[in-house]
Amino acid sequence: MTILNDPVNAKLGDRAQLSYIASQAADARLNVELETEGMTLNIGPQHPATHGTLRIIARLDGEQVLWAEPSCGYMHRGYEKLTEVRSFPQVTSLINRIDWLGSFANEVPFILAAEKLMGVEAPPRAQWIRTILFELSRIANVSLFLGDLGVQLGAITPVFIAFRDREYVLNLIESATGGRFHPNFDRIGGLKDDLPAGWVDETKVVMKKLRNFCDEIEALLFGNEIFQSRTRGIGVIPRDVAMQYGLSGANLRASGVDWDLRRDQDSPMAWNKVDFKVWTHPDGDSFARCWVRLQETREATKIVDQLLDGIPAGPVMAKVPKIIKVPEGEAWVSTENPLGEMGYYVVSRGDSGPFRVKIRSASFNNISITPWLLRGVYVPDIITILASLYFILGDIDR
Amino acid sequence: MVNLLSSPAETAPVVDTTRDQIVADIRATLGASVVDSLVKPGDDVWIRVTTESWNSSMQKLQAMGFDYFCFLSAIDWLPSPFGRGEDDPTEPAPERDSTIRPGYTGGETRMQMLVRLVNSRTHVGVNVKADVPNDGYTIDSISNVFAGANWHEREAHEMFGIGFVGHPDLRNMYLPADFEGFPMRKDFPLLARMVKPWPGIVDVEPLPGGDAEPEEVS
Amino acid sequence: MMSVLAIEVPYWGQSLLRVLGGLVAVLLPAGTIVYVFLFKMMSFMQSRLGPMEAGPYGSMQLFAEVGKWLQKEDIQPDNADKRIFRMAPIVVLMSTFLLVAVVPFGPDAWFTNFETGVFYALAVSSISVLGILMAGWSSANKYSLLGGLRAAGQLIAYELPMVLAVVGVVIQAGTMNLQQIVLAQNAGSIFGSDIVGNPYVLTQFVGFVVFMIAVQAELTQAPFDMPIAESELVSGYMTEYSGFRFLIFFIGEFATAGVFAMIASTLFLGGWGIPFSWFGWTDMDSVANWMNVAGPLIVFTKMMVLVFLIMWIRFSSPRFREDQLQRFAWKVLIPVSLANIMVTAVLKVAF
Amino acid sequence: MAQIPGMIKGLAVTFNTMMRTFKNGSNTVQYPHEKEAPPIRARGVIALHEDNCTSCMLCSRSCPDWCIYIEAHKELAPPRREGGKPRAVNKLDRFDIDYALCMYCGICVEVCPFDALFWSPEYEYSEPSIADLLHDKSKLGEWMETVPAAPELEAGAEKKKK
Repeated sequence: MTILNDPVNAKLGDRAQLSYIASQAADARLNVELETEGMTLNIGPQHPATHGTLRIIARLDGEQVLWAEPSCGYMHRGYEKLTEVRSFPQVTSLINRIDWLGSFANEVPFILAAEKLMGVEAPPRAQWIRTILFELSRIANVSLFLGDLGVQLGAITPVFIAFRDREYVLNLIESATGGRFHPNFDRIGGLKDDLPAGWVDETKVVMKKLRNFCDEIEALLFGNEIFQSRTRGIGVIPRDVAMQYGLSGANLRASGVDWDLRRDQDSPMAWNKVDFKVWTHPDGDSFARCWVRLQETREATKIVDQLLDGIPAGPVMAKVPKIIKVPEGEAWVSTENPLGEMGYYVVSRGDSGPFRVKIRSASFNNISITPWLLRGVYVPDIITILASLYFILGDIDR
Repeated sequence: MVNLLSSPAETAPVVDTTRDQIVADIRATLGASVVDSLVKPGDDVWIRVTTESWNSSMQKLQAMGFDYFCFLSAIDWLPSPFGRGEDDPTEPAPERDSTIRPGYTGGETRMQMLVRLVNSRTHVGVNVKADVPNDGYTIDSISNVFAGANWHEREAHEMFGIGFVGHPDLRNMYLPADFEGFPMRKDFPLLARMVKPWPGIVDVEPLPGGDAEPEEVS
Repeated sequence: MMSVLAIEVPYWGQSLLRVLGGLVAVLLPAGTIVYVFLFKMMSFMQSRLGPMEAGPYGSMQLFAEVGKWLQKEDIQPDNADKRIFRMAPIVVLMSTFLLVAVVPFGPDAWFTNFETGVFYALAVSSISVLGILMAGWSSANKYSLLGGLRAAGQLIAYELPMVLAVVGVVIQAGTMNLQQIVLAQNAGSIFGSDIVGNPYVLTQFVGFVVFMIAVQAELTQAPFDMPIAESELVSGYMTEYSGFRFLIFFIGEFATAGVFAMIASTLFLGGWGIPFSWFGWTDMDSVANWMNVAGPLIVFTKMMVLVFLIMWIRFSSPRFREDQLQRFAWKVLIPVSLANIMVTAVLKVAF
Repeated sequence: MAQIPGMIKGLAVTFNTMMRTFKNGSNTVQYPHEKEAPPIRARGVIALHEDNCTSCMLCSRSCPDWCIYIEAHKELAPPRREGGKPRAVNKLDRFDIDYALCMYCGICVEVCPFDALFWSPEYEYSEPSIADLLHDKSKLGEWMETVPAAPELEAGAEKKKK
């Protein structure tokens, strides 16, 4: 069998995976002589489970996957190349299309990197509003994940509930920034504008609704026995494998790694001003990943609530020259985005535009584990695992 | 937060003992493999290792505790011969400086590898660079050290044309299999900026009979 | 000769009436179910209104949809086994029509009155599996094939608990004639009280639950919709169907839901009857003639209640995995229904 | 402690939602019949106040997508005061925005030094053909009517200087 080649030299994580495969294979392979030639199944590029155009080439034996490999690139837009012909202010309008569900969060690390190179620091009020909008985009992003999770597993109602309540968050983002999906609100040295009047009170109301949404999803989906049986023990990622593949965000924390860049990294953002819990789960399976995300959404609403109470007064824009030229240098900034660690390695040559931008997107690393993870699972588990890894196609292909 | 980066004079007094210690440790472990290193206090660490020791340095760094693989990429230090694609197609192409100037921690070659590893306990990362020889652009693969580097190396291979010795499966990741050229190299033109002239070239048409001849504007 | 509402009807008239009645009994519930549950209830459960444009409150939406499907191009894949491909939807719909033939709607309003009606119903319900398997195989599509195979495995696995659940009813009623089962429920009594008759949902509750779960699986409604499974197999065996052929599958799905709910209401909720004690009826002959008109409405009401249950579960639960479903059928449902049969048999002998 | 099975809880959620929709109406809007008002800042479409435009080309040059096309010529305008020399003013010939290319980033509105470009929340301007999305200055001028006044700012905000 291809999946069982070289079990002697397998690493620790591989052994865990092999034992998991063996336990699953035991049911399916009572009679070895009944084994037939496999079938290659192309899942995607147009497939409901790939939210976008990801293609997964799977070699099947019955319903069991012998090997599977994602094939990306159907949506590669070449952002790293495009940034090289754009000026720094123009880049933000581009990069908030990377992870289009949490777009504001995409702008922040790039702007922080540019600010770091320029030696500019945004005023505190701007940092607080940035953090609030960052967490709002996290809520908007992950709440859609929670709904979409239901669709992937066959429940149709959660996605509508998710869309209903995500709408409130999008309305908030829109009334503050002007853009529902692509705010382009972050500027080097601060924010484009201040919040409109009444926004803070409105946000507090919405945060209550979102907590209620989390409760509903928990009752509708996470408590459901079928959901649990579909996700528990499926797609187990041990800690050391997660580290090797550079998984980040909830995927890493679900493997028992207590690591959150919001807490564990010096950042000018306002996260160190609030009190929040970093949720982890020891299991590393699909359920753990989904559960961690659910808890993080709740936690994010609490972070927003705390931040709303303490927005300092003052300007939202530091003094920056009208024509922005970034001094020569290199900087790396990453933040804990909804999908995981998103970072930009910015190389500047003293021009108005960057010389090279390496976009380290979370989904690329998160999805790169799939060939390892999908061996030996069943076809429905492919969907479960992909859904629980949670990728946004724009974030893989960039 | 202290403003760290605006000028060398300001950064000088700031000392970052943690990162200095890290560099000292790395230099002790990797020995002669480290070509150069740079610490920006409170910010980040850069080290450059020799091309030959690329793979072994990664193994040693992983054993040192830098076990989280963040990303792998490459940098093409050649300045773009096309600028930002804002030239007037009717004018002769402007002369551009094409000297290769490396970034932090220096370098002798056009292409450089860039890997970021993070210590999962202290959450401090290092940026590791290595030169990619100009003849053939090949370097050792590190996918046997960090399994996650597999896809990143495939991406770097198709985008920069860097060969990775020992990579199990160096197929194209994004581009069609028969794509020619390496899009992320600076001398690969960005077609979107070539197919039509920049609208910003156009200027206000001067008065007839002014100093300048009214010129035809496309 | 048969008399309907005391009117003598010649044989050809009876046949015509039966054909028309069969069409109505299949299509009317299907349309109602689609509108009330699929369009409206699902939307309301998801905080939206559903179709609102076609007709008042979108009530004509189904006709609009049918019109749309009829206009669509009829696509048959090149590699498809065309004859089987064309036959499959009809086979599926056929099983629905065959099934409705045994459902009694009133003391005299029935299509056929088989002595072994239960047996017949369970037998013809499996014909739809054939249709689905044919559709899955002939489409020349890997997703369809997987869907068809899943459907076959699933429907066979759930046939058994369904049969076993019904056995309890048959033992209690002492007959396999559906008309007699209705009579036994409405004329019966529980512990001497005949206020509500003896609907078997009370005495055969375990059987009822098992039967409804099996029905859910037979209908391939969530949580047992693996053969269709939009997010995995796109649409399973229906992937390659379009236009009119898809419409037949679509109608078949909901018509079968209706018919199964009718059978379930006949077996467990007293069918067309109301407790006979309310009107002092004692047996079939004493039932008033107006029950031939009221009966269909009563069956319809009970059917709607059961379909509501089916759809409610469908809209709120994720789907099983195929192996979990098989495990559930063989390790839970079948032992439970066997135990139910034993207990029923013991009690039947004891009382 | 006997727990309620998770499935029953899930059924309760959908049932409660259904009853809430019955009672309070849906969360959706029946679009062509009723319309939601977009927020004041919503970036719907870019409107042009032609009189303010000096054809300085800043917007065109800072557009990341190269979707603004400006053509202008200089013209002699009558002098501002009696007896003065005639002034040379820039007269706008063409101001087109290709909304098929525009990605609604708002950089042009921001860089405009003379307040000639504004965001309008208007969103109903879809066209059956992609070429029809290239709107000229008269069309952009029509949208000026829909431009709302800037919203009040939240407490603690610094007043804008201009």
